[in-house]
Amino acid sequence: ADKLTLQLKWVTQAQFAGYYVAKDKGMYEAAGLDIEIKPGGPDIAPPQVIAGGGADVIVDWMPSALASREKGVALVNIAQPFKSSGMMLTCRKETGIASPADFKGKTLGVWFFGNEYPFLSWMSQLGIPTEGGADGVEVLKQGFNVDPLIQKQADCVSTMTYNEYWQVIDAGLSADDLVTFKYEDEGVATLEDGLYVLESSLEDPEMVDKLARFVKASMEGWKWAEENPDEAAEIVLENDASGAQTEKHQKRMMGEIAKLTAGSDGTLDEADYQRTVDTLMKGGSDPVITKVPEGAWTSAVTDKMKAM
Amino acid sequence: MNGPFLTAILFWLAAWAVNVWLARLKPKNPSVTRLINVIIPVLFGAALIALWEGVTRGFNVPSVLLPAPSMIWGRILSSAHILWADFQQTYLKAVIAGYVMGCGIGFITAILVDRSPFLRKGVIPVGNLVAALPIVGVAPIMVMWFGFDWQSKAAVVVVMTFFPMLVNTVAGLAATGSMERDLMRTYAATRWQTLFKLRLPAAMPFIFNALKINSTLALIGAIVAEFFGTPIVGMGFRISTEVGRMNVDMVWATIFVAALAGSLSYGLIALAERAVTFWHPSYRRRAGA
Amino acid sequence: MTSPSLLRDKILPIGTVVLAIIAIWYLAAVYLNAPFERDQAERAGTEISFSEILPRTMAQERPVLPAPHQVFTELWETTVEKKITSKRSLIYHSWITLSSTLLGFAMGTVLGVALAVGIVHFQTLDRSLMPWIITSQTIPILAIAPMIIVVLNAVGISGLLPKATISMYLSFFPIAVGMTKGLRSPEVMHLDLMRTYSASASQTFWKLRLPAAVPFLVTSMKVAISIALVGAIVGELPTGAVAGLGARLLAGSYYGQTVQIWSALLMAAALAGILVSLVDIIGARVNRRMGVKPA
Amino acid sequence: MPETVISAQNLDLTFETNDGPVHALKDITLDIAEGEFVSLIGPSGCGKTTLLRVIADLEQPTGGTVSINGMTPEQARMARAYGYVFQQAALLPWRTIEDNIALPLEVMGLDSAARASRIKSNLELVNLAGFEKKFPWQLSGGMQQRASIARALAVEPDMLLMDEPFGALDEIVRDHLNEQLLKLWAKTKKTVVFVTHSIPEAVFLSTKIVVMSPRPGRIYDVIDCSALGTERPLDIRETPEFLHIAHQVREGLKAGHSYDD
Amino acid sequence: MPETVISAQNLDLTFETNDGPVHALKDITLDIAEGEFVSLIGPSGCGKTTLLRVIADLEQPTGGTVSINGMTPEQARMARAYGYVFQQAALLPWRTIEDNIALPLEVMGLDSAARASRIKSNLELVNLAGFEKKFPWQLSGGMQQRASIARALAVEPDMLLMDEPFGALDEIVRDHLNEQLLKLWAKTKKTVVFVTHSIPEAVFLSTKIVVMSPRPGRIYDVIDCSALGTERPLDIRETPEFLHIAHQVREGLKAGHSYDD
Ligand SMILES: Nc1ncnc2c1ncn2[C@@H]1O[C@H](COP(=O)(O)OP(=O)(O)OP(=O)(O)O)[C@@H](O)[C@H]1O
Ligand SMILES: Nc1ncnc2c1ncn2[C@@H]1O[C@H](COP(=O)(O)OP(=O)(O)OP(=O)(O)O)[C@@H](O)[C@H]1O
Ligand SMILES: Cc1ncc(C[n+]2csc(CCO)c2C)c(N)n1
Ligand SMILES: [Mg+2]
Ligand SMILES: [Mg+2]
Repeated sequence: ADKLTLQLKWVTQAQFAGYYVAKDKGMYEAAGLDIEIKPGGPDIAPPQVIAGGGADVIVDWMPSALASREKGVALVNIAQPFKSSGMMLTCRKETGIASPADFKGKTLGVWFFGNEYPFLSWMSQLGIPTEGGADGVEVLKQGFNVDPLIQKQADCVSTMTYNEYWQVIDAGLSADDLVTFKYEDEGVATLEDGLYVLESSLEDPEMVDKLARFVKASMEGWKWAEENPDEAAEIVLENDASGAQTEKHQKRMMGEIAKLTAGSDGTLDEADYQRTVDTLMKGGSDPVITKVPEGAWTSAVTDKMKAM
Repeated sequence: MNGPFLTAILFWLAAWAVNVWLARLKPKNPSVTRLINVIIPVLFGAALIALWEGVTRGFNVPSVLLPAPSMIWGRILSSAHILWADFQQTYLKAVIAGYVMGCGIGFITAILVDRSPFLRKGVIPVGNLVAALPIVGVAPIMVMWFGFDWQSKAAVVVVMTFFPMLVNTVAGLAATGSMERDLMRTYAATRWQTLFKLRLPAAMPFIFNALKINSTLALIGAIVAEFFGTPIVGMGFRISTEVGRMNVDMVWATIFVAALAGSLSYGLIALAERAVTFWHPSYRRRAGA
Repeated sequence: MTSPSLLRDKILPIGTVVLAIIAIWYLAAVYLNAPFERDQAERAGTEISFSEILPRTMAQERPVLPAPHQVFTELWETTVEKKITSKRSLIYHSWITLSSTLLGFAMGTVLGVALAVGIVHFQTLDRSLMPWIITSQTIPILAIAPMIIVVLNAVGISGLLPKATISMYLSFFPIAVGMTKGLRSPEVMHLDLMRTYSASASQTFWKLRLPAAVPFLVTSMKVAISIALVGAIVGELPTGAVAGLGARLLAGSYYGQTVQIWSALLMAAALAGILVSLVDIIGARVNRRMGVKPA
Repeated sequence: MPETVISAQNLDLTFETNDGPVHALKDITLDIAEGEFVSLIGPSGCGKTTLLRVIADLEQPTGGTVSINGMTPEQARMARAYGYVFQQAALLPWRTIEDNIALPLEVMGLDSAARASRIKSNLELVNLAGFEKKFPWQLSGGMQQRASIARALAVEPDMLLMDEPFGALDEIVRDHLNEQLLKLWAKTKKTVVFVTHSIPEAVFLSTKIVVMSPRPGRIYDVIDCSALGTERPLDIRETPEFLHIAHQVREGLKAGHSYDD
Repeated sequence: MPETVISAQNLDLTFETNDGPVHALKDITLDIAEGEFVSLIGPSGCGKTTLLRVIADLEQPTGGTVSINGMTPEQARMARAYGYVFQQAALLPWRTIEDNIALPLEVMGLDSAARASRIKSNLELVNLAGFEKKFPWQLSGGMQQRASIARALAVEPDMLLMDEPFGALDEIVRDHLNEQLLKLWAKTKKTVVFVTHSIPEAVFLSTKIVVMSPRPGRIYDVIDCSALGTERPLDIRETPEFLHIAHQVREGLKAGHSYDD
């Protein structure tokens, strides 16, 4: 079997169910592949791992991937299992925030480590400075969880529809106590979990073939997971070496993830790509990417996949 | 073969040879000795940096993995204001406050505990536990308790530096010779008098050990703690953010600042140590030795 | 002269301190968890009395500070009631962390002692290396840990060793500093004595410097082993945080599971306690063998 | 009749060591009256230091009792009843010579002017003027010993316990200090317990010489020297009375010794 | 004519201290022939120890030269030409008495059987048999000093440098060890340099006595004792020759002293 290493963006959870399912249900095996899945973590920058030769394929968000590309890591999107964005800003209602215009003077929790680009783009489109002050917003680097909101240290925190939002709910706040702003709804959505490889690997037709089989099998995994969310969550739990994930949470997460992967056969929609690039370029004085990326995505792999 | 790399290796070998030669010199003039003492580590460092530059250039190491020193230096110059703000946040606030409190609490605990064998037997083992509370677990809790700003980082530093000070002070207080202790007994000296006039001075080499270890530990602690939530300034914040942004040169620029600050504070403590424990045999080398 | 007694020298004092801590812990738990209950009540529009708050603060699902019994229950469930091969067993995770701690500590001790020996014996090393050893410690390891892991991975080293390397990186320093001091601590008179024998450097080392350094070494090792544990846990984050106490802490933190965080924390602390005590016991043995006059 | 200040009754002391007990003192009964100058003499290792340490409450006897001015040794120690000169100099390495002498004075709470004058006079007494600012390791062995004597004298105690204070000194300095000590004793009526190896020194200084014999340390003989009077110029050492007592002491020492030659 | 083994020419040594230089040795010129027994005597702090240390390559003179058997002190030290007894016992606290004596033998690479026999015979010589397994702090001051003498003798060097080795010993033991040392010296024709404060001891043991005077330490007088012959029973100390030499030494000492009484 052909070996490939996949570096995930984050710890083992239903966000990556498709890959675990494909591995567990023998889809990779059937495609003649031997896939090693490396979980990520708070300190793992997938572009760095791939640049160092630690992985063949990585899961990353497009803003981070494009930014890395500008920094000299020639990442190319070969497939896009996530059709829509799950990112949002969740605020306590009692802070009086009802629309993005109310952000001024508030404290917002944001993820960094390459995940801050969508937020920064959004703020610069709104024309709100992020350096604090009465007219700006106070930004906190939020840790791994939603505690800042619960402890009232922040007025809003970043959440994913499939994960952190439910942690807020589990913490005892009800949906009525909260106001959410989905990036998708605000028109600033950027593409999330895509599959990226280094440009150089695309020069080798054999590698492209391998990747095509990989994407095909992965998408089969995703579709299976969409149809069997509970079983998929079980598979994720089995693969979680930390033993810390709970069944309830993963099943719920799988349900939400299925909404994001719905409608994707792995191919990247050029319009989505364009919207992401535009959003990122609109970053005002300090845009995430400074020039229109060239060759940052390819349909070679998905084309080959469909030809199989 | 590999030009830059070979040049670097040659430079490194030459520098090493010069260093060996310099170290053998025994100049009569003390100021020459002092000069040599500065030159040697500098030369060693220069050699190291040359090797680094040679390797990164010679083997085309991607800059997202390891940028060349020249590139890092460029970044230091162009981002000095950011580095300064980060330094203020992390070092001047969190590290110093945490270090002073952590060492202070460790020291005072050692003194208090020293008064009662019962407490000593009880507190020391429990102190061990506190020491090993992993920063990964403590940092988020501290953020929860003390907020996002530097106070929570200082708290993490307190937890990290407390134990080395406790252990070393306790060991140092036990290091007094029995004859000297008898001497104080013959004076019917009070506990405090014996402590201040005999046992603490005798414990100083150990206490300075802890101060030295803690000076670097505190910096690491504060930086790591910033991975778990901070306002958007600080050395740890910079490092984690810029790694994610693939600005590895900025990461190394921050590391450079950390190393500089750490080395300077270590050097200061070492100077103080020399001044306070001048009597210790380790400083009482004979000229010929 | 009284003979040592387990009850008087260990159980009673430690027990007293632990009880005191638990008492403070309960008070803190009530204090820190109460605001959330009041908040809940306020949102629900009801009044809540202190006697109602009290029991609730000790049974929250995501307390700011879990009550001791919550943590101990969790500890019990994840150690005794789980098979040790289970991924939900804290013993399993402790073992993973312990193995890289021990390996890292061993490597760190060897490296630290080796450096100290070099520094004490070779002037070139003393003057050129020491400043850079110090510098190395001021490099925030967590920052470059991912790069270390990536590089080690690239040359085919994975598994225990990368984590142990990080643990070594942190733990060699106290050993190097303490050992350097210790190796330099022999009385001038004793060094002179060895000189009159024209003892070789290695003889002076084994017969004088090393024994004189033992109190420093033992103290440093106590500090180093607890730092090694911290290092191993820190090292688990960039290695993918798949298993081990660090992974538990991270996952606990990620999901806001304070009870899980605290039980992993306590487990780590217990582990450290055991390790430090081991070093202590060995140190006391050595001391007795070396005929140190009891205080 | 002067009062008894030190009274030891049936003292016994056994050290426990890694390879069995060492019986250091056996059945020591000794009374020392106020203003007496008592020398302890005996073979090396016979228990002189140990006896002195028991009196000073630095060692607990395993049997028997000691009382000092009717107090326990501990009470006497707490009342700072004595000054002690150790067999080794026991100077603190981080203090200069003057600061070492200041140490007990600081403990007693003397103000700095009082300290300075006592330091000065006692340093002069032991002929160390000019070495105030030196550290102990910069002094020769004999100078260190003199510094430690100055330190004990500076306390101006009623009772002096001295463990071979003049062992490392040359004859001239020793004679000088012997005279000074005698003068001080005559003037202040201190009670002195003095360990020495020198028979002439013991005879010259003492009102009473206690000869000990070793393992286990017992009192072999107590020799009265009051016959020599209280005025003792150095040349008293050539008088027949002196030589007679010295001979007596020597015989006692020999008898207690394990060498037969 | 025996060869010169130790030759010091115009030795000068100044210590730098925190409050100015201390001139410890000044213009010392001294030759010691093979098989000689030379005693250094002089007031406390006059530089005896320093001179011995210079010979032993433990201190570097700031002026002048020393040669030992035609070698530099360093070469002599490296060749293990001498055994040294320090003024303090300098026993390693973590080694038992026998292991302390074994230390130089281990360094020299002797096998354990050879070590055991030397330890045994030398412990017996200093009358410490039975204390093999004790640690230094379990010994009295005099016993520690004897252990350190046994350690130096166990090396069986051609040259012995001894710094007040018998200072803490009682007269009987001291006499005994004096005799033993003299016997050893006569038998093995060692060269001995011996620091002492006791005039009779110096006269009894030496072929030559060097009287030093203090600050800066100079040689005041060199007194030849060969008149006493090589056979010296203890009672030689009552002979007029002996008393005459002793008187000469005492006068020299007094002259060099700063006390006038
Ligand atoms: N702390 C101790 N532990 C065990 N044995 C000890 C201890 N202190 C002294 N001894 C033993 O007690 C005996 C008496 O010792 P002490 O020091 O009183 O002798 P001393 O008469 O002062 O001899 P010296 O004239 O040599 O100083 C010795 O045999 C010694 O070995
Ligand atoms: N390391 C040192 N630093 C500074 N001064 C020193 C040092 N060692 C000795 N001295 C000084 O040198 C002088 C000679 O000291 P030395 O030890 O040789 O005397 P000594 O003749 O052996 O005296 P003693 O009979 O008291 O042992 C003394 O005045 C002493 O203060
Ligand atoms: C330090 C830190 N950095 C980034 C993220 C964000 N993040 C990485 S993967 C992912 C998907 C959803 O779980 C999210 C939100 C975080 N949580 N903590
Ligand atoms: Mg004694
Ligand atoms: Mg001397």
